[in-house]
Amino acid sequence: MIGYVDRVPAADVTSADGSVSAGVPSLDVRGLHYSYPDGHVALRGVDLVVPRGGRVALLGPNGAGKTTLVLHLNGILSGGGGTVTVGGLTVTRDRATLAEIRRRVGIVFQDPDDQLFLPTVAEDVAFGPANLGLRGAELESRVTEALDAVGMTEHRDRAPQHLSFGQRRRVAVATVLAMRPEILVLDEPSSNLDPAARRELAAILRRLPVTMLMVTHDLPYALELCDRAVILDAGRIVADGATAELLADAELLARHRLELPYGFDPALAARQLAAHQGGMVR
Amino acid sequence: MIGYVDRVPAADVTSADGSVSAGVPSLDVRGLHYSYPDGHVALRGVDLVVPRGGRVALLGPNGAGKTTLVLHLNGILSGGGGTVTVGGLTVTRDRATLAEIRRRVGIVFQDPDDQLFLPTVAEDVAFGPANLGLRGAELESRVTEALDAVGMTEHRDRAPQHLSFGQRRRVAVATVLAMRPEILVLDEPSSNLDPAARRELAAILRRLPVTMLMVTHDLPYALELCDRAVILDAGRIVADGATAELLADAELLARHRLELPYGFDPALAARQLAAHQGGMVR
Amino acid sequence: MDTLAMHISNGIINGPVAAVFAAFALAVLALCVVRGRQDLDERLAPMAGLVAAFIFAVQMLNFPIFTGAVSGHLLGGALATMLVGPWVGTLCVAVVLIVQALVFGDGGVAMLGLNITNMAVIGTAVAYPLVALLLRLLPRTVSGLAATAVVASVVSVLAAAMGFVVQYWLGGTTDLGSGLVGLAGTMAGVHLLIGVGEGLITATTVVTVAKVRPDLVYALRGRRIVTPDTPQVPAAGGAR
Amino acid sequence: MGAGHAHVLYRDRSSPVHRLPPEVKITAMVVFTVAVVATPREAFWAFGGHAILITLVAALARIGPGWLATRALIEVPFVVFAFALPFLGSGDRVHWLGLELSVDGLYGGWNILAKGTLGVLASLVLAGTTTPRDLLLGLDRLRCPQIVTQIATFMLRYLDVLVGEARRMRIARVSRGDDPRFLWQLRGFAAGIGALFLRAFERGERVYLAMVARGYQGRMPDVRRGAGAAGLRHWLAAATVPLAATGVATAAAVLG
Ligand SMILES: Nc1ncnc2c1ncn2[C@@H]1O[C@H](COP(=O)(O)OP(=O)(O)OP(=O)(O)O)[C@@H](O)[C@H]1O
Ligand SMILES: Nc1ncnc2c1ncn2[C@@H]1O[C@H](COP(=O)(O)OP(=O)(O)OP(=O)(O)O)[C@@H](O)[C@H]1O
Ligand SMILES: [Mg+2]
Ligand SMILES: [Mg+2]
Repeated sequence: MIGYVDRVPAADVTSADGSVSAGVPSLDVRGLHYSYPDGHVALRGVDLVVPRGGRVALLGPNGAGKTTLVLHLNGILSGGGGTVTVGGLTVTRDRATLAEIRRRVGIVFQDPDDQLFLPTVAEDVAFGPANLGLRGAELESRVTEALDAVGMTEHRDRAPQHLSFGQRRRVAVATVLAMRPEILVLDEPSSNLDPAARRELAAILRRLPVTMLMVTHDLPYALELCDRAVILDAGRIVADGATAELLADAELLARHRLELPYGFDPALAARQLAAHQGGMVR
Repeated sequence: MIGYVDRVPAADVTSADGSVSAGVPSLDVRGLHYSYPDGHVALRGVDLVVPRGGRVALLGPNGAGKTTLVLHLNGILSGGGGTVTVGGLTVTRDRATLAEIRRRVGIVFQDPDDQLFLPTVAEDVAFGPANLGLRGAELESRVTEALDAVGMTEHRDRAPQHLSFGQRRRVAVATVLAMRPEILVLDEPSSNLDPAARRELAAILRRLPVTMLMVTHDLPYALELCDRAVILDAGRIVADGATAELLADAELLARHRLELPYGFDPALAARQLAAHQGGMVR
Repeated sequence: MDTLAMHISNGIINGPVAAVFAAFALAVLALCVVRGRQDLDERLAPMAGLVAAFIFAVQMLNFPIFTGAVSGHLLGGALATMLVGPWVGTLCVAVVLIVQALVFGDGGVAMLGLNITNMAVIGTAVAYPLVALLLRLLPRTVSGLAATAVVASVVSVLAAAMGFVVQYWLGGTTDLGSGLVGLAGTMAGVHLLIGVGEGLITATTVVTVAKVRPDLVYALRGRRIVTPDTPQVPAAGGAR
Repeated sequence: MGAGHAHVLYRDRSSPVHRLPPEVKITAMVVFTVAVVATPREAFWAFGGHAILITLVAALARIGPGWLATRALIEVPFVVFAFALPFLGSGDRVHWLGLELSVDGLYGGWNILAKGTLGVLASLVLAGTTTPRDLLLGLDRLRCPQIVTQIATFMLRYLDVLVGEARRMRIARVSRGDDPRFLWQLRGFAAGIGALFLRAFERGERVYLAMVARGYQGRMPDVRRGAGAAGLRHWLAAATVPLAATGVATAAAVLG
């Protein structure tokens, strides 16, 4: 399990820089537009506010613009109009601001090959915390913890590009967990994971005291982990509400190419979820 | 829908080359071993026979060796010991045999970025059939059909690397459908697809008169599409049987890091499946 | 100044000499095509393409040597030889030159024979025997491999530069008289530096590949290289 | 490494020059360049003739002079050499503005400047009107050995892979708090290059194997099957320019 317990609560960390008051949302996206260089319009005015500690599922069909939105949250993409504010800091081209924003926002990319680039798994997981200034035993324990959390400890000295796809996905998750970001953004974290790993990841994520935005096509997974969901389609937010309510609206879902999977029983899910939450120390 | 209807049944096509009798299995894997160049052992003696027209789900945890096995089925990997026979033809280093085997076996790779390489979607889909000798209107109709099947017709002139991940996955599936292989091997075809696309793909696959081997971590999807399933773990086949039976054995599943997803009701699934099959023209 | 020798443009060397070298280059390439076909299996085909792309890309990106007063670019002969062998290696460098001449006008089309002779033929022909010899003499370790790469690069770059001097002596359109000696001296000096830069790139690239995928290094076919069990890199990748 | 620079030179227009089959254009370009190189350097007027030919073709291809001029900057190192020659050359000297210049060197400098520029312009017109893939198709139709076109095909494709992998590595680093001013600060320039090479190779290998899985056997399928291959009409149309240039060169040689 990832050791967030020994950590100062997120709110305090941010207020330490003086510029942020308690009520400031973690993520504040306003009127975001973006077109790719080839002219393809991906975002057409996205507004999204996620309060501190909020857990939001970002749903939507293929090509809706979910990944494009995610890449704006730490300034990898920008310049198309609109603003992104992270805990009071607005994403700009300024290096210092960007560095601070990237320290706060941890993104697990949809494609693990976008995440991993160092010769060994352990080095790759250490890269982020080392950039935050950690060294020695502290760094080592972060790496070990994160690899433990995703069950990849035994592969720590292997080359990431020589792992199976699902193993790479797990390491990709570990690289971000090791940074203990305040805001965790996950782009389809469960795809290509085996069922047990999927459940283990859910357990880890549920326990982390962070603001979370999770892109997924796995609606039950969204229901399990996020109390709120938004639907993005054709570059616009078209629905925003409690996950259970959105998922109960079959017509809304169908309009946006979403549907509950075959064999899924919402009543059973609700019972299982209640059992989970009952048994959980929050 | 992909136009397999106008096609000679697979069995006849193969018997045309004279060497194959009706009872020969589509896929016959015996004692397959493989270690990667870095010394990592991935397969430790795999035996698997799939009869003509069989539909088998290949299940197993991350790193079990599923992708490695798939890459042996058309001779992309080889040389580690054991044999692979495809419709009576044994995979060797001989170019002509390999070419024939690759004509028969179509593989959808786990990572769409490995599959797509041409400047436009349409060219990429046309690549396989063009290698089979198709030209002109016939080639064109294959491409159109395959793109229709995955709902990517409107993107036919775009560059694959400028598509979203899920869109690339769909094009990757189309590139293989367009070749109309006798044996279709899919490595996690449903990952990163939106729920509607996932269902549409299932409908297409169910209708194709081919031998099919599908790697997946989505157990309900396996149940929906394959009557038989095998579990691969640590490079060995550890279970082989009717999908419904394997999935009912919670203890077996748990031993190999498999489990039914949250909210999944097998009884409901069975009812839905029966409804499907009742309404289906085979 | 440095690139001038390496991509000879139209008009520097006279027509007849260019024609003779064109014929020579064509003959060598034909031999390489015949011999290369045997080498070009499923492993080598993508490697050859990547080596060509890599040389092409790195040539676009001139690297500074020392203070940046001099800048040069990779010629690629030694790299290509070590990774894909002499025959395919020559073809790779030649393909880069042909595409540059046709598509970018970099190096005159009429001078292609001269350019191919210097960079593709001399570059690899000098490097290969040297590589074979050094790999036999030096210890079979990563440092042995790296040293081989550096030496082969420096020597092959110098040889290619001298190829230009000889060509200029044979058919330079302007008679430099005794200035030719000066030209030779300048060329040697500049290319010694370029060779060192090229050697570093070649060594790191070949060593990186040899550590992770020794099966891909042509020069190591049939040899084993002793690698430490874990790659020696700082534990914290981010430490700067 | 500019992203996708393998394609930056192509000017997507519709013109008679664009529509010419690539094998015809390549041949015309090579013959033209050889004619230019064969022209005696003392015949100044002849280079004017060649320049007019190139200008006409560029105009027909709707390629602007500004674009040609910018792209021709690749020639700069040779220009430096050309301007050095009057000082380096031996033999007779002339005095000009207090400088002592070699006559042979002056001619030599002019020679390189004129022939080099014309050669670059001819290449640029070819590259501006023909996509890299068509160029390869043209080479293939000109009976270039398959192994050469195969390496060239992969080279162009892998340039994209290299650029793509470099981009992925950059995103991976910056989003985890690294602050690279330069792509290669990782562990020095060369180490980054080694890692990039290996990464691009392994991706390239998987791409190649996936191609093989779809029936690739060393040659891209010529989907157009002859359609678009050159006919006599094309050869005749394209021959006008190199023939005119050859005529100019011959006249220059004969007239001295
Ligand atoms: N690099 C790019 N260049 C041009 N267009 C792009 C690029 N990347 C994505 N697009 C286009 O922008 C739109 C949004 O893409 P995005 O990747 O954000 O979708 P997504 O919601 O993440 O989809 P998926 O569920 O398939 O991952 C799509 O129509 C896509 O085709
Ligand atoms: N290129 C490679 N080099 C070395 N080892 C590899 C390579 N690819 C895979 N392996 C190893 O071989 C084993 C089997 O990998 P494989 O990709 O076949 O797994 P998989 O069952 O497909 O897993 P997943 O569900 O995660 O895709 C794993 O332990 C993996 O680490
Ligand atoms: Mg996406
Ligand atoms: Mg796999």
